[in-house]
Amino acid sequence: MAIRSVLGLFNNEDTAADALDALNEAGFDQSEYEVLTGTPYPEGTFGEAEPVHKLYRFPLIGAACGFIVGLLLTSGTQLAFPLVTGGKPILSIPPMAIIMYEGTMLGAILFTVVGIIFESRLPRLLMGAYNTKITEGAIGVAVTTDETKVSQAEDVLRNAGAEDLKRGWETEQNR
Amino acid sequence: MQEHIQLDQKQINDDLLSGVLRTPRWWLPAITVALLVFLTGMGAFGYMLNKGVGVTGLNRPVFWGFFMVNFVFWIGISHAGIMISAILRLTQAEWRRPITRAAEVLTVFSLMAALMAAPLVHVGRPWRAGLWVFPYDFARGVWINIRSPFIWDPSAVMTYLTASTLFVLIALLPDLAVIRDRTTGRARVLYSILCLGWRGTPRQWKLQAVAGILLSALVLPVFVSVHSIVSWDFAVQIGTESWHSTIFAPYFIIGAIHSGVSAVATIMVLMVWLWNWDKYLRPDHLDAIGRLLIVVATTWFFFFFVEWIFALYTLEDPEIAMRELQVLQWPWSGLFILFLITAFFFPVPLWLFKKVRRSFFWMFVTTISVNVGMWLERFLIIVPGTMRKQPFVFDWGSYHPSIMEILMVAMTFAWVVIGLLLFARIFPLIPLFDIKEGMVGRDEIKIGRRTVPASIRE
Amino acid sequence: MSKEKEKWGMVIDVDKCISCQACVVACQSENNIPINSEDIFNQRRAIEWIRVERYWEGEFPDVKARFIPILCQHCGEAPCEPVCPVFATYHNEEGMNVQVYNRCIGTRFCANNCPYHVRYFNFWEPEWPDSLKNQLNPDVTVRSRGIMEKCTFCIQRIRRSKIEASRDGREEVQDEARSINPACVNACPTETLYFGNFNDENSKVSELKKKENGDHGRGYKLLDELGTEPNVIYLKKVDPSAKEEAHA
Amino acid sequence: MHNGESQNGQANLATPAGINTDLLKRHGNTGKLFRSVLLVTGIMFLVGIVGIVLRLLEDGTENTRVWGYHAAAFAFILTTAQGAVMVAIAPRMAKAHWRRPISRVAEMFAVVGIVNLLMFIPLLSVLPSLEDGRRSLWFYNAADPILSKVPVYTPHIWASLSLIFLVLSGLMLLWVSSLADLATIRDSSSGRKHRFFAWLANGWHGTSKQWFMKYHRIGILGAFYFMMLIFTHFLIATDFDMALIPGWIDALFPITHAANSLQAGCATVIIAMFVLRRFGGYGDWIGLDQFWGLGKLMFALSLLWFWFWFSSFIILWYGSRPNEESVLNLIIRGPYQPAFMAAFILNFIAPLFMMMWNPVRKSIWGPTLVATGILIGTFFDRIRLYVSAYSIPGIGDSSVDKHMLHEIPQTVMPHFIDYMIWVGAIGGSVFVYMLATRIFPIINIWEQKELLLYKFHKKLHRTEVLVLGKPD
Repeated sequence: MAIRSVLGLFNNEDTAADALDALNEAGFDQSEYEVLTGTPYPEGTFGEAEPVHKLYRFPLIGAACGFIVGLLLTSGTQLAFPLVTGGKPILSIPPMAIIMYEGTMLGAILFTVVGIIFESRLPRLLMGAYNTKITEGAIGVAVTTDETKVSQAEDVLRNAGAEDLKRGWETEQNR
Repeated sequence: MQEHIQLDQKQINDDLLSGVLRTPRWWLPAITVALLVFLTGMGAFGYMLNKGVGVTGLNRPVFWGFFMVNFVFWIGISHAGIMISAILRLTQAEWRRPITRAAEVLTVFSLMAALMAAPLVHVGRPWRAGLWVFPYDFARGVWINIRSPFIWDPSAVMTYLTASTLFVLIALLPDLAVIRDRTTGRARVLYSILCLGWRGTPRQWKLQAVAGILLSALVLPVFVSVHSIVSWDFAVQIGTESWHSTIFAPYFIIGAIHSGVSAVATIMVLMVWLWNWDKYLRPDHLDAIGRLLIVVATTWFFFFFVEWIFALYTLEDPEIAMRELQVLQWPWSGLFILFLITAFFFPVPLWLFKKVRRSFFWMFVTTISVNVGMWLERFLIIVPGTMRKQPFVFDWGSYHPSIMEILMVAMTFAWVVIGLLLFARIFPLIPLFDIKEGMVGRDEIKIGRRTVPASIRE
Repeated sequence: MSKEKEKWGMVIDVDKCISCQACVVACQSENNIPINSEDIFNQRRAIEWIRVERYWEGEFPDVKARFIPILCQHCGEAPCEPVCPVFATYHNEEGMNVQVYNRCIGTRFCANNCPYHVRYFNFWEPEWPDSLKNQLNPDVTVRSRGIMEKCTFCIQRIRRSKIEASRDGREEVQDEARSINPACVNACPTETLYFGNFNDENSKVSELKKKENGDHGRGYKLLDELGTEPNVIYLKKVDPSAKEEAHA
Repeated sequence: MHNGESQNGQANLATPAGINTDLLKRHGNTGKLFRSVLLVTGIMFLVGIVGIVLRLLEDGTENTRVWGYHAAAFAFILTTAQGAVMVAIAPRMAKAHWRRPISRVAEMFAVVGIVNLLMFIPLLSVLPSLEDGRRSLWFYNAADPILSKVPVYTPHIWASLSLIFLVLSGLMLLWVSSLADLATIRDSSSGRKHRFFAWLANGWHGTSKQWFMKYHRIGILGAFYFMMLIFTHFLIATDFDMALIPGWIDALFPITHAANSLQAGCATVIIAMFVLRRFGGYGDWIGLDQFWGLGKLMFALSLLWFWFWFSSFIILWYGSRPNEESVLNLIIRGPYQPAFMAAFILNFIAPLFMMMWNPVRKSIWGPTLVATGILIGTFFDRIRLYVSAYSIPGIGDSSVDKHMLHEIPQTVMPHFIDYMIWVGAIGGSVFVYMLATRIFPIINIWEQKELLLYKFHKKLHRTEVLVLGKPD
């Protein structure tokens, strides 16, 4: 079944919150609607579901990868070319520690950035219903649902006091 | 922070995107001048490629000169961004909001300038500088020597550059969406791609906040390691007088913060003067940064003092001769006095006055002065150290830079200016969403007749 | 560490040096060192792998000159080696500190970290007058600009002697013609310089080391307190009349 | 974020009067446990004093070797208890609200300084004068016409002065910051107690001028304490430790010594907090927030521990000059390697791998466990540094080469007198601290009342948020 989205625009936080309540009452699942804002609000301002993320796993995996790469690079290069310099041991641990440290941090940071993008569900190829007024302070309530329930959602939003209603296409993955 | 102006989001968009959506009148002439300086420096570099390092003023005892000074200087400046945005983010200081991005961008471009100053123009065979570490010079059958501080350096600097660039880009996403919504045509397509389809859902905002804290926490240790490693380029050496000191790492770090935070204050003043963002960057912010600078400068001075005490602690002739040269012999004595005045004794007593801290003009003058002083500090560490008066007096030598060297140093400054100007033309230099968040999270407590500013914590 | 067969080194009897500069000239011509013109010298970019330092003591007429030839000390724990990012300088199994010109990129880190100050940088492309171009030693690389160079103990001579020995099927390098000696050693008229293998107990340098080390010997190492373990030993009788202050 | 959530959960604690009643009741009462611990630590203190007297009678002050453990005990108290006061100062300057219940807990450690001052006296006579030819901050050189004019007891004089000023400024800070609380006790008591606290409160009536002066005095004394702490560590670390090891030139060491003190200070306060919560019944006051906030600080300082140590180590390792090698062989690789490894693991590795997990950071037991480890690590670290330095034979003998340590001395094992001294140092510190809690309320009453002004919950549309005021 095709997935459609519809966006209602609200001018203040309270009506937007009311709209969310109304959607909830109308039997929409929490995964079917979301608030779009131009600025971060404290969590739960609109009574929306608290987002759950697993971002903290990414830097750990990244750090482990970076550490291993650093270890292999530093010990590997020294063992592959056992050239003596300045009487330092072939496996000089203090310099290895420095480079392994940088490798660990680089791995952690790269994975974190990937994690942020992944957990933010970006990049989003199809914008769906959107309104440029959101970045000017309006609050959007977007409902992403089956084609059959779209008009019902529109009604709920309109009754809650939406200024402007817009429809957009969605892909299955964006639901 | 007493004064507070509550603005709506449209107003914030209009104000802060003024440099992006329109070209300011001074912008083109400014970037042209910077470009000319840059190209002249590139010309000098070309000449040096053709003739050899002989065109600089470097000579046998003084193997490291202006380029190395400049490298350390830019690495130092680059410490501002993370210092301001990460530490202040982790301590939830409200006044960080308008300056984080400018500081981070300064980090990125000054790191690039540092890379330009050290591996590129510094080495004897710059065409092989790329093979230094990256990619590994495997064609010759030999890997790199990881025991060299010059390998620790690139690993740290590249990590820092990657991290700070990504840090800037991640925090740019919501603001790019704002620009996308304000533009049309090809620009809109470009910004749509750049913002990755940002919509502003609670999930995206939450990750933005977590990302800020997590990345700050991850970048901070890198930031500490970078300048430590740069200082170890010098401190591991036993062949050069006055460098072999264990205090170098913290001493360089705190010096870097001193010069870097000053550079951020300079940029803040310039942002107000050039883009008229006086509603966002107010005397309060300068006041806060001025107070921070007093602490940083004093700590730096303490480390400077300890470094000196322990240089004399050994009571060994070569060290004392070097220090004597540094402070008592012309022209080093003059430079030394100038350094002390510009880096500490001129700005810091002035910052003690609230009027100075809240004045755009005076903050501009004092922070520029700090950076003049900190540049001289690096010069006075690096050059007299290599002049090494003893123990082999046959190798006494002096150093003065050639015009080519000066041009190439100017080139790195021009590069940072170009970078900042281009960035400000394409992206907003003040984070819009951070300002908006500050407006939402702002509250006040009335206690009797007094209003105390408060902020909302979740 | 297992004991290698060879550990080349030098003994320099400073008491015999008359500062005739023969070693310097011999080195320049053996090792294709560019001509140090007056201009280059004034730029402080002269290259001399071995130099004779001269210190004056006292004021005229009560004046004394003291000399000391200084060349790469081929340190056992050379400070210059670990700082090179590209392994352009390392310690080879014959106990020598070698410089690989091809790898060098010219960071000049090694030169800064050499306490003896015997590493030289090619600030310019080396040039010779036409009349001298044919005297370049074919056994030695002509270095280009932008790289470091320094004394090699005339490694080309050691290599040649070894090749000759293996060609003739000999175990040991025979050295009647002193062909293994560096150019400076052969040129020295006063026998100030001795070259040889410290790991060979019968070599002249080992004998001298044995004789001169200890409480009553004249042997010492330059900047011994830095712990660089040089392979060059200096011999000098302590002069009771020496004054504290000396100047170049 | 849940700043300042857990304490004051009970309704009766949300009013100034409620705070007064609860805390004054706790201040007035002593439990059986309290009295028995006081007795035990008092006996420990006596044992320590006997130990010092025995040591003086038996060995005198000529031989430094036997005094190593005493010096380590002194440095341990300097590092932990006297560093703990900084926990009251630094977060107060950063205007962090979570510090409020623990600022007094931390400030009170200033009284332990008195014990340490006592321990310092024998050390003064053990330390040889500058004439022994060692290197010194004070640049004494018998051969030099100018430098020979330096008084040979300069280190002794300056170190004592700075230690005395440190203790005095700590006590002043404690007194000034508790003036308002002393007045509260004065107002709620009668008789001799009333007179005593009236005398201590020094005419505090809470006028706005008094409050203004109080804030300023706290600020100035705090800054002064910090500077004195750094300065004292600087002098003790160089003259009483580094200078005794020939060839040890480490410009960072005095600062490392001070930074270790900040870390160990955090650990000390965390343990004190845990004890108050577990055995003192202050669970309503000292909550997760305090452990979390201080735990993060301690975590950062643990990373700093490594950074400072590594910054020194890499330079000495890389330079590998004979004098540097011999120092590394003495204090890191050689006889004190086990002590070093213990310090390294407990002060850096364990905090890193435990505190990097948020569930551990944000708990009561996590920071406490790590803090215990840090205190043990610091104990080994001070033993490594001081016992090794004092074990160098020939200190005081002008024939010793001041440029290099030629022979690495054997590990010095503690004598039973050393155990007595250690027992006395720790027992005495706890004893004095516990006595002080009888005078000063251990939870800062006025700071708690102040918090009521700046913190409240507010409804924001569909959620409830915490509003925190930050006065300028």
